[in-house]
Amino acid sequence: MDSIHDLGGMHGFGAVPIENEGYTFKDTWQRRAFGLTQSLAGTVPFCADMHRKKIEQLAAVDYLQLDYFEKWTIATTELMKDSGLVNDAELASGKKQFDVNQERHPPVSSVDLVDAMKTGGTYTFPDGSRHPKFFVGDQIKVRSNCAEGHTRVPRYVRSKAGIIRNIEGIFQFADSVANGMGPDPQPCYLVEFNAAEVWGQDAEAADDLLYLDLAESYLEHA
Amino acid sequence: MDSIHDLGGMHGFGAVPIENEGYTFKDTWQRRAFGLTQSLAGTVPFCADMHRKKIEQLAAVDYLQLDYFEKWTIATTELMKDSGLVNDAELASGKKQFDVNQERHPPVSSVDLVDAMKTGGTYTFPDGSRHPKFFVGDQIKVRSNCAEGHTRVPRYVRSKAGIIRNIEGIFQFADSVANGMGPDPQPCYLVEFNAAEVWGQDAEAADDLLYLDLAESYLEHA
Amino acid sequence: MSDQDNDHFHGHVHDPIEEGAALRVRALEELAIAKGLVDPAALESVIEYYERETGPRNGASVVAHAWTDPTFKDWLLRDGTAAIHSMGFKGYQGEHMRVVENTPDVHNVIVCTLCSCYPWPVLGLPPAWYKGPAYRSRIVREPRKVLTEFGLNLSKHRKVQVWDSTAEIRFMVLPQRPENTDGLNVEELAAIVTRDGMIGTASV
Amino acid sequence: MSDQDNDHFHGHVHDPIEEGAALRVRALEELAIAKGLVDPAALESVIEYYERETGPRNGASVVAHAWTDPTFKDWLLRDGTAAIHSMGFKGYQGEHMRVVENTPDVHNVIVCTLCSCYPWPVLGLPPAWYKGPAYRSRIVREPRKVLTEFGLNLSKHRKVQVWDSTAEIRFMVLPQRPENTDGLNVEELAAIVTRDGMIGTASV
Repeated sequence: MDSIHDLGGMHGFGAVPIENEGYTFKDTWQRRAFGLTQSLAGTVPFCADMHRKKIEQLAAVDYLQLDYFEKWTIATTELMKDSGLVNDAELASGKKQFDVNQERHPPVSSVDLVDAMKTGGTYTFPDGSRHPKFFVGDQIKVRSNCAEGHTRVPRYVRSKAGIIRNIEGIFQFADSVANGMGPDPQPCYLVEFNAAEVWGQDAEAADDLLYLDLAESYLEHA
Repeated sequence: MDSIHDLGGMHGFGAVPIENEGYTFKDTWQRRAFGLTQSLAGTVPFCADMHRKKIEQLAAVDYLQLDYFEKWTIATTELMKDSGLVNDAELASGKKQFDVNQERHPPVSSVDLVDAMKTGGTYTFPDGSRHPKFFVGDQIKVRSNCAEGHTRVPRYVRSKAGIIRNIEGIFQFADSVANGMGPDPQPCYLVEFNAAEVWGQDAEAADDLLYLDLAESYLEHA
Repeated sequence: MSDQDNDHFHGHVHDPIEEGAALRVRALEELAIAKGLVDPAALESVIEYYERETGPRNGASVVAHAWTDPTFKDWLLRDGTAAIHSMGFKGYQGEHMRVVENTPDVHNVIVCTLCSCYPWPVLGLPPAWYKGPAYRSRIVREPRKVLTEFGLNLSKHRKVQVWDSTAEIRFMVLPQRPENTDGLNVEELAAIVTRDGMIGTASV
Repeated sequence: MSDQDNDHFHGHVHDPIEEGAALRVRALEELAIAKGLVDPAALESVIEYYERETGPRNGASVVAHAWTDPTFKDWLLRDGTAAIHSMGFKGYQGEHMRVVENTPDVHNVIVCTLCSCYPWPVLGLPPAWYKGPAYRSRIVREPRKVLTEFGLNLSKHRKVQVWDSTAEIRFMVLPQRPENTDGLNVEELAAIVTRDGMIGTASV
């Protein structure tokens, strides 16, 4: 989705607010918003790419103005609405209007939740489950298309030439999992781009390098 | 400048508000804002590309939220401030604090202003004053760089291949005039792009075409 | 005239955002006049000029002329600037014109993705939607879908050509002359041509 | 615990925008608890886990280990995932790690232009600027200028490598060990490593 979240290379956002924004949580509600999303992920359930997709679908002015953790909370809320777990009237009033099936949406205990965080997600499939189309050293070009849904190929490398530097393994495909269409496992490649290829004659230093991990579906032979 | 004004191809802005936004001026202040900018252009003076540049420099949230004619007025105000004709204190209070040199910034009469509108601007230079680097039928590629200032090459054709369909003439170069650096006259070309080249496999119809007029500085041989 | 305008000014302000914008415009206008930078009469004249002497009726008369005069049509498509100027429609944002013809095989539509360039002498000032992010972002990427929303369902056999006004040349669409208009004269033909037909978001 | 949190909640709200966000979060939390979807104790536990058991001190100990143990350093650069997991730092957003080494010839810096991916087990949760539009837009296009604003003036002979976290692999920078640190032990070395050093916006 070519929306405002794809910020790489854009002009006009000013200086990095280093001094005053070293914090992670500025206020208690941000802290709780973080915990709430983590607590609900297994229960609803949703994965990170589904959550990112909801954030990307915010109107550009909201994306740029809302607090990071408010955006997280909106995304979580939208996913809960999609699963039929809350409705707009409840959200407006703050009062529960209907019960949900806890067997289908079981709450996660403290122990299980912290264990899940310590374990992490599973994104990979056995090597060899998909034969890579590209090899280390191959020249590739990033495809010019952009899915209207969630995707993980930034606009600034689209149509650009790069070199495969590593086959990272066989991973789930973000575009597919974000749409609830299953993992569509495929090789993910570490791709190296020259600054001059990406930014042209305006590159700060022509030989500087950019590295991105890109799914096979995003790439074609140069 | 890769900022939010360069909207071509972006996702997420919803349906075109056809029904309710057929108007040009919804309110009197918009009408007067339009007239004010036209009345001041010769006096300050400024040209269209300088005015566009000021609009492009608005913060993205302002660009997306402010009324079109409010943005025009902000741009005109900024150009007047740059020329020393108004200051922030005057703008805040609405009260004049200093006089300006009317010989250097003469107001334009009704007759002269309407005549100027009927005559239009002069953007061209004699054919032959610059030898075109490309010819009709040439395959070109749009350069990948993007000036941090005003420029008139949209992001969606950058790094894309196209075909020269016409030499439009020798025109002033927007990037240069917007910076007050003079016309830098150069050929402008009508360039044809295939939808499949620009949007890849997601193009609505691969053979649909896009036409843009692009200055020679934006192009290189394919 | 200034008093009357001030009355207008006060009569139409509704919400706080618009009020802020209106105040901003008014403050600049008053300062510009106080400093002698703007002649209030000139300000009114230029607005009236655009409201009275430009607008889609100009473009419609160009289209009707082309529909009824093959020699003019040929000239219009070959040298839009000269042909349009010959009818008296010239000036700012119309100095360089290219007219693109809709045919059974090709549909054209115009946009300015970077701002809101538009051929003022023949079409007047652009409608709000033409200047907004939805039209500007989408018409280059999914023109068929956008045109459907405008009520224009194009056959997949018809090629769509999108003209993005990135330099000093302004575009205008020459719509197809509808069937069953043989009996109409130039004025009657001009009356059926719409602004959107010349933008390319309507068939005529 | 819930009462105490409610006190916190009321104690820190300042402006209307934040108040709106805080109310939104609170409404969702109360609904989720009322519906039995969230165990309030679990919510608190997961926050505490991140605050207490993750954070840049973990990454700093990895760096200090690499500075003092060439075999570990070699392993860390070859298989960051296994080497980091061997020190007990694993879990969500740290399942797949790549550690990139700063040298006299190369400076590395990490970003996530599309959202805010960050190696939580070794660095904790990211600072606000890492998630904001200025850093994300600029570090890929003008890394040297951005790094200068962070106080890091790189020689033009040093290559800058920017790592954009677009998939499931998370990056971490191994800073150069400063001069004159021969006398320091692993704990003392870990103490001089900063979060920004491991992002690449500081030298150490």
